Amino acid sequence: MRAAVVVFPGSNCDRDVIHALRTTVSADTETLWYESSDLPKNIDLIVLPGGFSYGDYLRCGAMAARTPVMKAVRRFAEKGGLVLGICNGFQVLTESRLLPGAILANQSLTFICRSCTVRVERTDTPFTLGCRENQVLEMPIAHHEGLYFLPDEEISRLKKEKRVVFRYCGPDGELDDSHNPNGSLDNIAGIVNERGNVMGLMPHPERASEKILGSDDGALIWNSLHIWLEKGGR
Amino acid sequence: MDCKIFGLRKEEYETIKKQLGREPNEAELRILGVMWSEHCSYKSTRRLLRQFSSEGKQVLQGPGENAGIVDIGEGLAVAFKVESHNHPSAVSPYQGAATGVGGIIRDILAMGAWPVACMDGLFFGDPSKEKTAGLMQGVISGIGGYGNAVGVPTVGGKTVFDGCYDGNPLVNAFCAGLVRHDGIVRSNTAKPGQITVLLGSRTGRDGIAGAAFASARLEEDTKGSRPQVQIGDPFVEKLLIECCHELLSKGLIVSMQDMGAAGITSSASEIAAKSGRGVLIHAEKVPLREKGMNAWEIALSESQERMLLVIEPRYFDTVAECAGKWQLECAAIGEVTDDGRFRIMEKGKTLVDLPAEIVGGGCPEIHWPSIPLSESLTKDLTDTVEPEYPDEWGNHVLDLLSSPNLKERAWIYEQYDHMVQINTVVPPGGPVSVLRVKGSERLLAFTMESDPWSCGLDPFAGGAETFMKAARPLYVCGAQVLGMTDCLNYPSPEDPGNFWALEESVKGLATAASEMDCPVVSGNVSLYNESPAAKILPSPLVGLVGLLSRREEYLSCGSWNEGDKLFLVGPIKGSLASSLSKRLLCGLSSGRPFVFDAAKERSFRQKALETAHRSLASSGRVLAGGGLTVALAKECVLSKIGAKVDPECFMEAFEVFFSEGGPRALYAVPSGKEKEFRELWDSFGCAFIGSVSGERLRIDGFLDLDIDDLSVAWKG
Amino acid sequence: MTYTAEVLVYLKEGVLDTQGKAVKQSLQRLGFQDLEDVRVGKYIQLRINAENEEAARARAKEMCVELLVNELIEEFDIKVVD
Amino acid sequence: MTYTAEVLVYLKEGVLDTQGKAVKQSLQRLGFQDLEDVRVGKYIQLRINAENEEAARARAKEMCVELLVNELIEEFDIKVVD
Ligand SMILES: Nc1ncnc2c1ncn2[C@@H]1O[C@H](COP(=O)(O)OP(=O)(O)O)[C@@H](O)[C@H]1O
Ligand SMILES: [Mg+2]
Repeated sequence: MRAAVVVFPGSNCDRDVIHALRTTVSADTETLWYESSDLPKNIDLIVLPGGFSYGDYLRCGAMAARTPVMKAVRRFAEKGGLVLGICNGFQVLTESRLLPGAILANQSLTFICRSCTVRVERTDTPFTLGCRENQVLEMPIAHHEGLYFLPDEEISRLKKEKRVVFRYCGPDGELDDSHNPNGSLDNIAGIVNERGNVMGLMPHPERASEKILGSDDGALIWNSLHIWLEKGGR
Repeated sequence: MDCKIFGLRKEEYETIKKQLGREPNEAELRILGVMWSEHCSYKSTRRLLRQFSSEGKQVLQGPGENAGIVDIGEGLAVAFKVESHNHPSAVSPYQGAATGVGGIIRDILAMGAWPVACMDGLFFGDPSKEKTAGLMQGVISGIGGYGNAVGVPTVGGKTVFDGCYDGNPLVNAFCAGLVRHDGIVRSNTAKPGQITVLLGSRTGRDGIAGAAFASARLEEDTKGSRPQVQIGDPFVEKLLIECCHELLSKGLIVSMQDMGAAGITSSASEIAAKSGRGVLIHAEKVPLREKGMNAWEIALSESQERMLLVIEPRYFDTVAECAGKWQLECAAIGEVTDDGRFRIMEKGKTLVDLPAEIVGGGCPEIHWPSIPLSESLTKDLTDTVEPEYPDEWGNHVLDLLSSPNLKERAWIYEQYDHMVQINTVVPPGGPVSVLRVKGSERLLAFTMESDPWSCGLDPFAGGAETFMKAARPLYVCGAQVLGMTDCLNYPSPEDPGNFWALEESVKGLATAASEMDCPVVSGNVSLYNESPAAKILPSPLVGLVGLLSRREEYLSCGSWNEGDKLFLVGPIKGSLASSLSKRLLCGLSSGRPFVFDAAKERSFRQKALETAHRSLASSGRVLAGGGLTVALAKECVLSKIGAKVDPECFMEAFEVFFSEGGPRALYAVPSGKEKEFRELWDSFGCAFIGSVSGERLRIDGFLDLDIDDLSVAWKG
Repeated sequence: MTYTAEVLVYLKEGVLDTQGKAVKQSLQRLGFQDLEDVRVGKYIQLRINAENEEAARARAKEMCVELLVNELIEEFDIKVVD
Repeated sequence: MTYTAEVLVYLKEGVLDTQGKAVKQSLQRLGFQDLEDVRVGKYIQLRINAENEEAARARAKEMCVELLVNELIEEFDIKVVD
């Protein structure tokens, strides 16, 4: 697998994602500077990492979404390339309209950093094909803005099209308010675009990719991508 | 000349005149007023700080630089330090705390290290007061707001509540960074011909005379204190870290300094003095944010997110290009000279011309009178007031667990990103926080502790116990203690009783640290923590860095298994004097705190390390606040299993179960390891107290509590 | 000439204003019982070089659409002064 | 009667506007070269039950001083409409 991890000013999980990609699936990984409008050749995956691009000023992800690299990312996605936005990366994806919706401040209005459990809602995406249906994964969250929002009509469409890939849940997969850390609509933790090649995810798989960090469930996502690409992207 | 308005004492002013051989001009006076303030000059405490030993073969850098550095093997080292940001946080909780974090991170950066972990020591007043609640929220979100954005995990800390901090909150920020031995940057390497470069944000009027502000009592009306408020920009700090490391990796930096208190003045004069050189600053070359700033304002501005670099002139363009890439301001503002002077010129006119070494080091020490607080103290120490023991132990334990000083801190550390950089192996929540070092088997362990109540009763014993409180959990988890940093938080040294407590507690700290072979490599002093309403207890805070050579050496806590045998090692009793239990029951501390016994502590260290390294226990926890019962309760809750404890062997049960201090720990030992464990500890004191089983914590004849109730009391 | 455009950005009706709600509760706890509702938004001041007021307004609007406002959740008003 | 008080909160002159600085750079990169300066503040809408406009304004001011504004670094303006 050849992966590129975008670095915006203020990104702070770029090195973590690179470490996870290299150690779990030996991906050939490089960084991609936010000002470049061209992509390296033969890239399979682009990751928009977590952090505080542009200090999270104005709206999270807003300024990063309007940088030159995002034009290239859009073209890449339109051609079917795999794009994963984690945390701030998810916010960048919604701000750049590669994914629907907006991400608002947590209901608690505080930053929340802790381990969470999420349920896999779909296993037919490149990001989850190594998971079992309804499998519960343990991955940490760390954000101040993580409440996924869409107007009513659109949320029902999103659900109908089965675009929700991860939901916050209890340890046994229960979906209820008490296991929704940030007030996200419908416990949404991760979604894909129509075509299924662009995913936004609030929890951090790179923080749960090694046993020594408490969980290696996040490695399932890197492994899924690896398998998908090995199979020729189908 | 009224030198007071510049913060100088009469005799200091005379010294300046003598050293200069002339009258200083206004700009010079303002600069010396700040540089000779308590905060920058340590004039009241320099003598005391000499008691700290920084000896140790692991020490690569002792006190005197921006941070101390200890060797962790494999060519790697850890730079660490703690700083106070007490006064700014009192006035502007969010910004004060945030800029405290920013400042300590830049200190670590200045050593050439990559910041990998922060901790925060917080001291608040009565939490039921509306004012405290607001302040607390501001401080905690400030620390999180900065640390989270800048991408350095906050992996632990200490939170203390006591009425004495009403109006005088304390905010101490700790940072540690990793650096290769050959990447360490020092400030004594500048040579004539090299230039000084200002990197980072533009300079504004913020924080002018902040250091002087930190060296005075807080006045009732802080509304007028606007100039002291600095606004932090973690976004720029993140860019600054990236940019400095890019420059370091290309070998472009000779020396660097962060701009903390007293801004350009302190950073430039420090490089000059340490290198035995001089420095010349051209005020008009400093990129400004505001119009009409005069030279001394520029020289003393504490605008955040700036670094001063010393580089070879031929590299300037490369440095500027890198700065541009990271969207940072970059300007050559002066040069290193060989005249030993600190000079500021503006458009060719010399405004300041002082010997570099008197700027930072010229202030004469002050020896404040010191008088033992004999009266009140002996009264307290000999006071034998026995608390009224509760009939219902169970409720007392629940009260302890839910009291502000013991209650779980998740509501704080979950507001901090404690995982970014993916090194956090043991997150905050337990007595030690543990980080891995990527590419190595080694693990770093951190603790932060303070015990103002013991220090208030018997400052020497309290100082020693403060150190031990931080050290023992490291021993129990299996970590060697590599080094210490400290923040000495006290009220005004001008009161002889206060000064005596300061002296004694520093002696206690220094004694314990050196007896336990722990070098003190960095630290900070914050005096004058008093307001018209109250003065703080002596509140020294200790941060320790420990090392484990392999994952297998680590012994966790909260990891009981069904059938484990429980042992209390060490003296059966600690002291109730300043215990939380006594404070809760009597509303005060009184009596004699635990007396430091070096031989005993060393023996404890050796046995605790062996217990961990030989995996003789499934769980170990030092007895801290709340004593044995609270340790049992926390272990039950975390292990999600109960225990049956039989205190038959104990006389004076209350003291045994609630006293604090001393080399005492609770271990859970699997039955297969019992024999070895006993053999190791028997000579030290090792009492079998019960076993792990069921879903309740039961102490026969005293209490019987459901784990869920314990959990709700502690965490709810 | 330099014009000042004052932009008010606020959440659309129907988008949960968590911050406004929290501020309202805090104020009511402080004794402001006469407070019925709070909405929290942004106030952005733009200093724009333009030929005339109309041109400045047009540019401010472009800035809103391109960056300052997320029209899925927010609305805005522009006022130009000089 | 219910009045609406519109409160604008902005940073004092001389206080670093971290957010405004980042937004300005971003807009300029997007091609808005005619932009000279950006300041970002808060816009707070208060719906207050009061006898008259003056009373509403007075209450809004109290709320600003007690909670909404940090007078060390911020200033505010109140406009009351109904
Ligand atoms: N201000 C704080 N910031 C981050 N973590 C904190 C803070 N205060 C306490 N903690 C964490 O909470 C836990 C409890 O600390 P403490 O009260 O010292 O109890 P103990 O060390 O006995 O477990 C520790 O893990 C500590 O690191
Ligand atoms: Mg502790």
